[in-house]
This record gives sequence, C-alpha cells and structure tokens, in this order.
Amino acid sequence: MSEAVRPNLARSGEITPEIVAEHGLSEAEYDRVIEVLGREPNLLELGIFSVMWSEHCSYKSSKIWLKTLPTEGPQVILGPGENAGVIDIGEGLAAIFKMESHNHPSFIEPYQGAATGVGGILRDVFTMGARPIANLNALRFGDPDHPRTRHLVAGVVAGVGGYGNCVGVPTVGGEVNFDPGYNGNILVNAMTVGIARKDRIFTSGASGIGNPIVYVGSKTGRDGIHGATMASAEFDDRSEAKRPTVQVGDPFTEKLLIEACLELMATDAIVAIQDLGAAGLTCSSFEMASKGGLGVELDLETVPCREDGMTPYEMMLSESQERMLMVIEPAKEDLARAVFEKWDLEFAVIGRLTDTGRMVLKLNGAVVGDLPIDPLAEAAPEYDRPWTPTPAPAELAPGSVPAPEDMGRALLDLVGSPDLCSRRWVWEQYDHMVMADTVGRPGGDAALVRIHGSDRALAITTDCTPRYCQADPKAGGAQAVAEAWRNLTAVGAQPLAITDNLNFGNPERPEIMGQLVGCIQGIGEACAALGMPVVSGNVSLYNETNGKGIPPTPVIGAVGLVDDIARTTDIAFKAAGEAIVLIGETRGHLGASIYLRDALGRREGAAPPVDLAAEKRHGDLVRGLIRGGRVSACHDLADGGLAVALAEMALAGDLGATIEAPGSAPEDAGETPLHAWLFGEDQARYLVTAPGAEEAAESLLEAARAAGVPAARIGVTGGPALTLPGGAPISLGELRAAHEGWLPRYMGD
Amino acid sequence: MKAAIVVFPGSNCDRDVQVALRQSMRGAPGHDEPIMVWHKDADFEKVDLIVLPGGFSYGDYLRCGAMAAHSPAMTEVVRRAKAGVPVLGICNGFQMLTETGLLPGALLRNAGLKFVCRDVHIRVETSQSPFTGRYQTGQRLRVPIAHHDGNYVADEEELERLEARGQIAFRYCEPDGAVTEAANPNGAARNVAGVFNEAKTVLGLMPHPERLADSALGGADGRPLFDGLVEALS
Amino acid sequence: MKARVHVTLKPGILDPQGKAIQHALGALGFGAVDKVRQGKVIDLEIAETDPEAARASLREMCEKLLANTVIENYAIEIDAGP
Amino acid sequence: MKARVHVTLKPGILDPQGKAIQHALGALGFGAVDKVRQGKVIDLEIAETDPEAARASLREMCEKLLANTVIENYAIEIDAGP
Ligand SMILES: Nc1ncnc2c1ncn2[C@@H]1O[C@H](COP(=O)(O)OP(=O)(O)O)[C@@H](O)[C@H]1O
Ligand SMILES: [Mg+2]
Repeated sequence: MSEAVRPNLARSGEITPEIVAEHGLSEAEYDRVIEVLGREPNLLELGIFSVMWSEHCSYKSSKIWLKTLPTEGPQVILGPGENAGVIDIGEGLAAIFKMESHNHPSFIEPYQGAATGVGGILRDVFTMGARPIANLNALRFGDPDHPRTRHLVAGVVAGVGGYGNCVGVPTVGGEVNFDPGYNGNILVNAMTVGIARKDRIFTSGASGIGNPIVYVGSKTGRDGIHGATMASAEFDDRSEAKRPTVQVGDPFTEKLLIEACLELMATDAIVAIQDLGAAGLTCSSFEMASKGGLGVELDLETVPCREDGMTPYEMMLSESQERMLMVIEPAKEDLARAVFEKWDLEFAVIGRLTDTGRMVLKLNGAVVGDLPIDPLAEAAPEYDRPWTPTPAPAELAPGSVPAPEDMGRALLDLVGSPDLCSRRWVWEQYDHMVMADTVGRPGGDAALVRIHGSDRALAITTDCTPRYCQADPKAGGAQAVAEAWRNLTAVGAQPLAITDNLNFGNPERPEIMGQLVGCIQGIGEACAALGMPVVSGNVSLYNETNGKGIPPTPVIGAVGLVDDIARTTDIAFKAAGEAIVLIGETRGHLGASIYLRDALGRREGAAPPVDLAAEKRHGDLVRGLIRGGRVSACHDLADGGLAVALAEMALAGDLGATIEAPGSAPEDAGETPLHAWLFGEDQARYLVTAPGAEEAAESLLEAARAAGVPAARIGVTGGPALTLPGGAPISLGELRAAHEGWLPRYMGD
Repeated sequence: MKAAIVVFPGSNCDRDVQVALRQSMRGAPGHDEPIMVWHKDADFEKVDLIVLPGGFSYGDYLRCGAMAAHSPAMTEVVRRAKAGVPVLGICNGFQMLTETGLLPGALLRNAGLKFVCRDVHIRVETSQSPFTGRYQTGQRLRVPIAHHDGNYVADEEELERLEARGQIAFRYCEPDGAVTEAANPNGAARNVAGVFNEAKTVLGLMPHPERLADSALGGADGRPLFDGLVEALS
Repeated sequence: MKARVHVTLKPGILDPQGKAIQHALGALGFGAVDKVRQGKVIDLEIAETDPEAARASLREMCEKLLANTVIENYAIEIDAGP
Repeated sequence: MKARVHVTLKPGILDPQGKAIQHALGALGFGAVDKVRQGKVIDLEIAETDPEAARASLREMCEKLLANTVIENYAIEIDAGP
C-alpha cells in the first residue's frame, strides 16, 4: 500500500520528502499519516503529526516497556497518564509530583534552558490543582576539564535558581554529577512537588460539547518551534544552524499564573485544564479532546500573539512558556475572565468543544487544518525496538584492588572530588527556605518540607548512580530506586511513590535500547519489592552526540511521608561520646565504585548487588528506630561508602569521631581489606548514632539482632578530628576545606 | 493591634510573614488576624503596622522594588508612614522602601553577583526601637538571607548621618559579633543589613526574621522582632 | 517615534557587575581593559510626533520609574534605537 | 580609547523585563508607549590606539563574554561613551 501512495506525493507539490524528513518522520510514518488522514496533509497538519508522533510526545520507543512498571498501590490516586502523579498523604490531602528533562535546550542556552525546564514542571503540577511546595533538580555535566563545562554549570544553576527563586517555591534538593560521558549532552532534570486537597484535583479530560476553550497566561511568540521534535533527535554538528528560537522564561508571569489558576480552581468554573508544554497548543488541545472523547474547533485569529503575522503553523507549534488551556463552564466565563484580569494575564476564548472527534483549525472562518483525533492518537507509532543486553562485567574481588598509601589522604581526595564534594555552592543560589516550611534543608539525605500548618512533612529526594547503570542496567535501575528509598528512610519517612526521568542515548541502537530495557526492569522490580510505585515520569532519548550516547541515567525522584516532624533525624553527629553503629552487611564491594574510578582511574567490575529484601528489612528497622527516638543521627551509605558517610556526618555536626574496624585491629577487618571496608559501596547500609549512654547502643544492636539485620558498633563520636582505623586523625578543618573547597574553586569564586 | 501585609504581584513571603505575625499575636487580647492588602487597594483599613513582604514584586525587573513603589497601595503606605504608622520592609520590602525614599540609600546587585540563600549572623545595633525592643543592643542573631540585590549603598555623608543618628538597625557580623568583611554576604556598605528612618518608625532589612521564628525550622532568633512589635504597638 | 534611554550608575557608585566583567575579561586574556561599567538601555516607541514633547515625557518616565536618581543617571536619545 | 557596547535581545525573543516596564509605564499614565525592550550597555576603556584593532578586540569580547549570542545581538561604538 505504501508503495502505491508515495509516488503520488512526490508529484503533489507541497510536501516534499525533504519536508517530511525535516519533520522527523520516517517514510513509513509518513505513510501512516496519509492513511489516517485519507489524503496528504498540508504543512500545518504535517507539523501537528510530527510533534504528536515525536518521541517526546508519543513515547514510541519506550511505551511498551513503561507499561511493565508497577503503578498501583493503596496510596496512588492517579498514576501515569495525567500531567503529574497523585498520591494520598492523609488528612484529605494529596501530593502531586513529577520530574521532567530539559536537556537539549539547556545545552544550547543553559540559563534559559534550565529556567524554562523548572517553569514547565511547575505547570505540570499546579495544572492539577496543587500549590507547588518544593522543587528539586538532578544535573549531570561533562568532565570538569571540558571547555564548556564551567559555563554550563554556571548557567544551569543560575537558571534553576532564577526561575524557582522568583516564583517563590523552595528548591530543596537534587544531584550534581560530572562525567566525560555528558560532555556533549548535559542532563537537566527538574522535579516539582505540590499539595492539593484530595477532593479538588483537576485533570485534562474535556467534557461538555459546546463548552468554551480558554487560553490564559502569556502571549504566543515564535519560541521553540519544533522543540519537541528537537528533543527527539540526536545532535550533530549541524544542529547549531537548525536552532529554533530559544524559549525565554518569565518566572514573574508564572507566579501570577500559579496564583490566578489556584484562585479560579477554588471555584467550580474549570471543567478541564492542561498546561501548554512541548508542542504547545497542539499537544494540549489534542490531549484534552482525546481524553474526553470529543472534538475541538479553534479560531486561530483569537490566539493572543506576541508578534505580527504569525501563521497557524507557528501558533500551533509554538512552545512559548507560561500558558495554559482550560475548558470552562460557559456560565463562569466572566468570573474566570475577572480572575485573570486581576492578575494581568491574557484571557481569550479560542474555540469550543465539538462532538465531531476531529480537530478543526480555522483562521478567520476558513478551515486551515482538519485532523481526526482518536485515529491520530491510536495510529501513533509504537516500537518494539531491538535490544541487546549489556554484557555483565566480571566481578572485582576486593582484595585485587590496590589500597591507597594513606587512608586519610584517600578520604580527603574523595570528599574533595567533583562528584563527592559539597554542593553548597549550588544550593546557596537557590532559595530553599521560602514558604517557611523547609524543615530539612539541602545537604542531608532527603529534604523535609512541612505540610503547611501541620506537624507532618514530605520527604523528597532524587537519586541515580549512572556508573552502576552502565555496568549493569538492571542492577543500576534497582539501585537508583533503592537509594532513593533509603534516603527517605534515613530521615524517618515512610517512602510512598516515585517519579522517574529516563535519560538515555539513541534507542535505535540495540545496545542503548538494552540499557533502557534493563534499567526499566530493575526499577520495576525495586518499586514492587519496596512498595513504592511509579506515578509519573518522563523519557528523554537521543542524548547522544556524533554517535556517542550518555551513560544510562534513570533518575528517580521519590516522595515519602513523615507523621511527626519531631520524630525525624538528620545526618549531623549530635554529641560527643555516642556510639556509631553500622547497619547492614559490608563486603567491601569496589566494582564500579567511586574509589576505583577517582582514586585509581579504573572503570570496571560489576555494580554492587542489590538485595531488595535486605533493603526492605534494614530500612524498616532504621525507620522504626528513628521514629522511636532511638537514634540521634542517621545517614545512608552511597557513593564513597562508609568513610565518606562518616566524613559527611562529622562535618554536618562539626564533631569528630574515632572509628575502629570490627575485630578491632585494622589488619584484622575480617575478610575485607580495610580500604574496601572504608570505601566499598555495598548497598542497604546506614550509619546511626545512639544517643546517650551505653545501654542505648546495646539496645540498638539488640533491636537489629531481633530483626535479623547485621549491625556493628564501629566507633564513637567526639573530638575535633575523624580518626580512621590505623590512621592519623584528620582534622575537621582539613576535611571541611577539602569538602567545601572544590566547587567554589572550580567555579572561580 | 491590627497589622496589614501588602501583597504585590510577585510577592512570595507574604504568607510567611503573616504566619510569624499571627504567632506573636496569638493569645494576646484585642489582636486581629493580620490582613492582606492587594497592591491596587489604596483604601485599606486603619492599622497599627504595615509590612512590605519579601519576594520578587514585578519579577524584580528593571530594579528590585521599583515598580511596586508606584502602586496605589504604596502611595498610601508612604502617606501613613509619614504620619507615623510603623512600616516594616523585609528584603524586597526594604528595596521598595528605598525606592520610595522612605529610607535612604539603595540596594545594588550583590558584590558576588549571585543570589545568596543562607543563614547569616547580624548584630542588633540598637534596642531602642519598636522593632528591636525585645533584643539587647549588641545581641547577635542567626537569620537567613535570600536575595540577589542586597548590597546597600549610600554616599559617605549619608552613612555618617545614619551612624550619628543611630539609624543603622543591624549589621552583618561573625558569630561572635565582629563586623568583618568575611561576614558581609553581599558587599553592603559598612556591613549594613537593616536601616531605620530618622524617627525609627520605618525599618528595612535584607534578612528574613520570619523564616527563623519557629524552632521547627531550626531557629527562632527572628521571633522577638515580631513579639516586640506586638508588644510595642498594642 | 523611537527613543532610546541609557541608565547608568553615577560615577562614584561602585558597580559590581562592571567590576566582575572587567575581572572576567582579564581572565580571558583581554588585559588591556579598564573602567568597565554596566548600565541599562531601554528602547521604546512613543506615540508622539513632537520631539520636544517626547523628550519631556521621557524625562518624566526616567525620573519616576526608569532610573533611580539616588544612584543612577539617565540620558535620552530621540529617534534612535536599534 | 573609550568604547560602548550595546547588548540587546534578538528580535522575536521574549523580553519579560521590557514587557513589565511597558506595563508599569502604562499604569503610571504613560499610555502611549509601545515595544519596550531592555538591554545592557557596557562602557569601557581599552588600551588600544588603532580603532580597527580595538573593534576587533571588542568583537571578540562580545562573542566570548559580553553577549550571549544565542539570544542576544551586540553593537560596538568606538570612542563613544558617557
Ligand atoms: N542540584 C542540587 N540542588 C539542590 N540540592 C542539591 C543539588 N545537588 C545536590 N544537592 C543536595 O546535596 C546533598 C547531597 O547530595 P547527594 O550526594 O546526591 O546525596 P545522596 O548521596 O544522599 O543522594 C543532598 O541534600 C542534595 O539534595
Ligand atoms: Mg543519602
């Protein structure tokens, strides 16, 4: 059939194969366009198909795998499919959250790319009726020595802050990693968490034939046209020239939009609401109609435009920021208009719902586009792309990895390294306290944001260890979930659900597809085992430059609940003389570790095994201890292992410690060589301190024994230095200088 | 006592300061809930205290506080301030107060050019005001800052006048109270963190006392400012 | 009528942005640069045909809003702009 | 030699500041104002006597630091300034 159709096309004039290719559609996909329409599209229609069927909007490469993720649980109110996931947090409230990438735009223009990334994810959340209460950002940059890295770090951090600070939502956490694998493709993943009343959640499914479709927010310009298709294509040396107009964020307008939308949402005027994100007006109107099983008719001359002479194509594909689309009750139009006028925002009725099941676009009365809604959505390509599993690397025996000459020196190097140094330089540029509910500030395991007016709080974190995902995608995917779960647990929270942002290279390459599949499998298993379903997410593919993909980076954003902020803890050592207890089993796993990479310059070995049953058992014990007030500080163990966690706890509390390897003498640290004991990255581990007297420590160990959880006393807090087994004391001053020094020095402050 | 908080488009610490004020007013007889006044409303009820909250009024575009300074409510605030009604401007509110001329000087971009959000120490320069009555002169407070433009400038003569008349309310300092360059987070002249008008009925300050007025948030050094105001104005 | 307004910091006022630019230019190897000052330029169109009236109106805009005359100077150019 | 550099947003790029200024001028009663755009002006002195060499050097400064050429244009004036 397709063979019969294509020759016609070449002749028909307007749509040439080049135009089709520029729209990122394959020949086979273009054939389907014709099949769906029953004729050739015009340019406007082609543009609409192209964005609707782009990877970014259709998830064509990932959909069949995403379907395997666990998305249900008693806490889930709305899983994937809406603008953001919704979970029940009790007392009539819901937490609404999602994470989204803005990788490509941030590489091109770091400040605006990051800023508009924050703006976009905020809209996904307040569109559903939530007041945003926290932002997080997971960032990945290239080699610090790469010539563009510093500029990108400066721009992205300023952009995240510039937007979040102005809208008045605290930025409370995130991640920053450096790796040469991101030299040509940085990652900027932004997460927003909001809170809404459970009985007042807004969705995008339109209803009510004849109801007005209302456009609100900023005017439409020629911004980011084809941003969605760009986010779905690999970079090459020509992309500079093909650049669309960069989108500029206006956080001030966003703040007004938040307030205006929430004000209107307190009435019963809104039938459905949807933000304008990637693929702007096209995607949002399509989605609203499609979810409601209806049609739409838009009068494009009524769309508020920033510039003269904008074409229907430009209006439909523009990605101008700070805009929303609503279906409202006809009788409430004046009320709605008054709210938006109060906030000095655009308000325009641009069309109505119809019963035709079609999207009809008119300009001054003339039909300029006419597409069937459901067939277009149903015919969207969905690929089961070929994939090859990542070959499993050989296990690396701890004993085969050379020990450093001096443990203290090695620790100083690690805590002062790009990946493990303090992120203070970053978060001090973010207003992390506005709204006056930030109970747990950045710098710990999970941020704690109080639920306004109560003693309860949400714990929030983002995590991913790309080193592990690269070595073993499935273990890495599971580890990312486990670490997020651990970070929530380590502050005393009950983990509830996650959002994920799957960042990968070109899925048309089977080895990359294999990474995606493996990570999703690992995430799915871990979510199921830990009772933490996936309620929203985002996929960013084609993070690849000249055929080189990024390390697989499935970032997990997790949310947990604290019933009483008085029963939480943080990582800081509190008082001298407290016993330090290591919970979990230490075998000294050094494969794919930071020690191996940064101290020895080696990237090899298997990722640490993830025992989900042990994670659960250990975490449940720790959470119980925290809630029972039986520990004074808690930190989970991650990159850099035990030694790095100890250093962070000592620095946070400005209090040293003396550590003894189990079995006392250093040469006698069981089967595990001392450096593997200190720097190994075995999972499912925590450090806790027991407040007060001897009995407290004993009772902790007893509780662990009873729960079948390995636990050992490894030292005691106190003094102005951290003393590792067999080593000289490392003064906290020296440790702090190393830990706090790298980032400001690198950034030239 | 009655207090009004003026809300501008882009204000984002309006609720925070309302919570702090409410906490200090709670239980004291004759106290009303602090009211929120929309910037277009020049006709708001008679109050004993007006607060200009922090945030990014008008996005901080052009100059911080410049556009807010011209709103109808501000015209009224200036009128009442001149008639002696106490006005507290925090962060963006401080910027508005200098833009209207109720306070001398101006606030420029931070010397480090970056937005800075962290706890700092400030020294109370005088307890002789309705705002600082619950503090001791010389007392050190730990309070957060969160701003991009907190670099206080005024010419030498003006600064001398401020010193001479005791109009400097707070200075950035070390934890032990020493006023040093290292303790200055934004390059402010003479480490000035807050200033009074001559009558000490208007206070503008860059730090956010409302953000550490609740020990659940990690400190409460900001609370006596609100407690003291409630006491002084009741 | 098009107009352009320059708003610059008064001479004695320290200019953190100018200073930072000068420093950064130095670091980039442009050592021979001095006295860097950063200001604002505002371009606009004003529905006024008489240049004198336009100038008067712009002067008022500067005094009221565009400049903070405590720390800034302004300069008006009529019929200028991009 | 004195120089002045103007850095302005490219046409078509959203200018939130310009938009807000226009709005504020309107609220102040200057209704007849349109197309407000805000940019930066950088004044500096450059130790260079040859105008062409100065211009070349300034162009490089703009490309490397003063302007973000993804979204901004720049214009160089030699021997100009305040
Ligand atoms: N981009 C960022 N923005 C805000 N906070 C950040 C950012 N990156 C890291 N942080 C904070 O720094 C702390 C340490 O981060 P990280 O080492 O990734 O934590 P963990 O190992 O516990 O996951 C955390 O509190 C985290 O939220
Ligand atoms: Mg952690």
